[in-house]
Amino acid sequence: MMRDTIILRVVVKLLLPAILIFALYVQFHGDYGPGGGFQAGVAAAAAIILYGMIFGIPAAKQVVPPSVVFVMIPLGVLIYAGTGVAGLLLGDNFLDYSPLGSKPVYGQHLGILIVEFGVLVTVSSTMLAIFYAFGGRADEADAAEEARKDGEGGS
Amino acid sequence: MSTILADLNYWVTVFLLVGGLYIVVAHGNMIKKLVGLSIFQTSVYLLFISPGKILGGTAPILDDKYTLYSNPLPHVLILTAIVVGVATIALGLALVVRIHESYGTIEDDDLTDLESDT
Amino acid sequence: MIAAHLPALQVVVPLLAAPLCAILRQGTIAWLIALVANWCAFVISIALVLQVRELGIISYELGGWAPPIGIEYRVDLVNAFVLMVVSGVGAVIIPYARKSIESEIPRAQRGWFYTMYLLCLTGLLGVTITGDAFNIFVFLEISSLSSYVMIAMGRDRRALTASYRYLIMGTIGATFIVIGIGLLWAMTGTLNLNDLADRVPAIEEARPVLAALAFLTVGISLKLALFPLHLWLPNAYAYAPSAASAFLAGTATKVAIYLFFRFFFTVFGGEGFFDSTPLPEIIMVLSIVAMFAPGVVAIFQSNIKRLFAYSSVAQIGFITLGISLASEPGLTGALVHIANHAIMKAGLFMLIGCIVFRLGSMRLEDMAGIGRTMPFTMAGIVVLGLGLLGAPATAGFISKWYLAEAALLQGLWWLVGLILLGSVVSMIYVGRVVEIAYFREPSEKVAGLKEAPLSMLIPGWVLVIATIYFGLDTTWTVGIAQDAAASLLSALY
Amino acid sequence: MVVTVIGIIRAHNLFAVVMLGGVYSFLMATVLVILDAVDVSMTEAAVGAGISSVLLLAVLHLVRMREAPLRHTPVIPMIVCLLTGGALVYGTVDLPPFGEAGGPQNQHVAPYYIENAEHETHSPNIVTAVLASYRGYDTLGEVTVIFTAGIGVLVLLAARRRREDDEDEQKGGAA
Repeated sequence: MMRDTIILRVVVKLLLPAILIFALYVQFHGDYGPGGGFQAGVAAAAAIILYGMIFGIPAAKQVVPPSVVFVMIPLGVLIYAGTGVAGLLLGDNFLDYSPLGSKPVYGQHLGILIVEFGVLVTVSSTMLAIFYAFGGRADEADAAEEARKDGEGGS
Repeated sequence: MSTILADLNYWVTVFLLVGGLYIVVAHGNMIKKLVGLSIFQTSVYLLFISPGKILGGTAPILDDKYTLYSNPLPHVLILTAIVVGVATIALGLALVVRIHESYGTIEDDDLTDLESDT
Repeated sequence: MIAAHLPALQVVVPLLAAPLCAILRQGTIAWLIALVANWCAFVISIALVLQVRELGIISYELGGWAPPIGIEYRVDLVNAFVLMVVSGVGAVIIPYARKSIESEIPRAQRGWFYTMYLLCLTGLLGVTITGDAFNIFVFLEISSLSSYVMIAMGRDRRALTASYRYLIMGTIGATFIVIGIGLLWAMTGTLNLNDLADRVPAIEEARPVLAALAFLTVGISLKLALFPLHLWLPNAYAYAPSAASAFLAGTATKVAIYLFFRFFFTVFGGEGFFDSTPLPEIIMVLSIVAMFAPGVVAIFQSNIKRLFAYSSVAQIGFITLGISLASEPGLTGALVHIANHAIMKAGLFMLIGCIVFRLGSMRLEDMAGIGRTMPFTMAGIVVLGLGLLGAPATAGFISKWYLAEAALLQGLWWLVGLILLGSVVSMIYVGRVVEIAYFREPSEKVAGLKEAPLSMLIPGWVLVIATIYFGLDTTWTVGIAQDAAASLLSALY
Repeated sequence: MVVTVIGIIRAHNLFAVVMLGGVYSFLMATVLVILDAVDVSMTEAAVGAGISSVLLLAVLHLVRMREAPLRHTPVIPMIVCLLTGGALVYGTVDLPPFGEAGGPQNQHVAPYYIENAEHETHSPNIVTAVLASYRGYDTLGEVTVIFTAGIGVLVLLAARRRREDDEDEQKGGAA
């Protein structure tokens, strides 16, 4: 894509950590300010997607390999549902976080944090997976296009 | 003031909804249909959020400075709805890509012709 | 202890199994997980029916928050019955799915198919069991999105367009449902169905409530493919993989019909509100048209899966007809037909899948003489076809009997005639299949066919036998449905 | 927003449609802030203007840029849309007045959340508290929806083009 623009590359390198930190902030500050797992997941994925757009999808796939992404998508759901089952095993209803802490309030707070983390995992990895899938298709189409053009030029 | 604002809100909602729906049912291009679909869904967000607003209230994040808060419930519902919406759009776009690959067109009318031929 | 948590486990077991399938991805393991999860769900649903019969309505507070603050699962006889039908049909299809999927879906994707299957099951069970209006929407979307994917996995490229059109229609339907829920919420401040049932009667004349009813009706009609909103259905069923066709035909529309029951009779149920609107008449007219128009279209289909897909639209007409009568035998008939039609249609699509598995074609003409080379498969299709047209000693007879009784009770003689006539239409298209399969000379290709593999044939025949069994012994269908219908009419929830 | 939607209806260039869609989402996010829905607004900006636009652009890259003109005059769609709009107008004019705390939608459960969220869950952001705890089950469903869509896209797009070959064989047989 835009692999030759130096300014973009430098700016993106500077921006990346900032976006990731912002994602973490949104994630863990979610119970005080606006935000939460979903928004943080989107932000974190956006960082990698930006990286992929500038440096190419293969480079992004080296940072976060697709095999990891494939596992992360279901893992987030498992974390969420697992928290629910934990409450169930500890003697309360499904998704009741109260028994997770020494006092119900702490349990609730802890539960919310874990659950939001599950959301983060699934959302960010899904966004990446979708990006890889669409981006991979685009690259393939480009390659096919170029091959066709080369063929025409040669004849 | 409040009645004008209220009516405006509902009128805009209705217009967006009808406009979005019109794009979905009347247009043949599959990508445009999806854009219309997302407008149609977004209008519903307004329909939920508007009744929850309390004039003079503030965002539902507790703070000692405020006593009046807007209704948090619709916000939660709409957060979920937005996510569901984007999931649907993503899936729809993936289908569009595949349809484009195997038929070479994404116009509804062309597709109908192609299918009746086979 | 487990007994108390059954309502949650009903949905959570398949929900947990789905990501497990996705992580492991290997086809056979995923299939095993799906098998275990689905059978667990079936056992749980039977336990729930027994529990409800013994103790009455069960309420389960998710997260330990009392409704209407939190989300509640609320099981009465009506949804326990539907849960049993849905998970039961699934439990029969899963053993069948293995061979069928192996022939239709590339190796790398089989694990994902079972993931989608489990998600669809989760969604359908979740819609049925929940007592919260917005939760219905969320789980409806889980089931819809996963069924779009399952349909798109079909081999034919038309599966893609079918899936896309279903996606557009389905999303419009879901959005209409959300609008309806939003209007109800704006008028009452609650999303809990039971709470709504308390509050709606007091304001049932208000215009937003009437508009909500209209939006919900249209939205749900889209989902259950009530004529004339059925256009997405025939292609979607025809081009999906066989196992997915069988599952969706047996369950997806049935759950949407359950929503009709829930909203019409529970939420808007107070003191005959449903009767005071023009809705019953509208639904009755549409149902009658639905019984005939798609049936006639079915007669002229050259693709056997499309033929029976149109027949589904016609059969849905019979079910909604029962709803529009709004009497105890009418609702009983509708509920029983939900179960019977689920069994018969799932069975039909499974056995048709057997033919497609061997023959590789869905064209009726290619099937000339197939009754001689695949006798068991075709015999099963014939029995199920007889059930579809309501022949005595099959399950289909029982449901139509109750529908006719309901019509008689209200003095609607002409309606009884129409119900009979509707069966004649079914007889024509089933007859056409029989004629082609038995009374034509087999082509070379057909003559060389073997009978379908046992792992596909036996599950199909389980449903064939169930069709006959429920035509003779009705304790588990009519017995439950009658009580359920009574509780719906008295708006107990 | 009204103007952008009219623009989208009229534009035949899909690139313009997508861009207008992005503008629309940002406007929507602004309106949502005015309506006090900060969480929702943040999500709408990220999702509507961000993800959707990127996805749409990626797809546009793969397919044709222009929309073919309509072949029929869209009479039936018009009627359908007007009916829907009519029903909605009919339904919304009698809704409880805008902006008042006393409307039925703001009574009942909403005050409970506002009063109890903090001491029951330690989370001053009530939206988070309701989302993750009181209505946590909806959010579990939401995560499952994302999961479904993610796997769905993978299923559809990860299958390379190899399937087209056997589809060509099928065309004759399975009409």
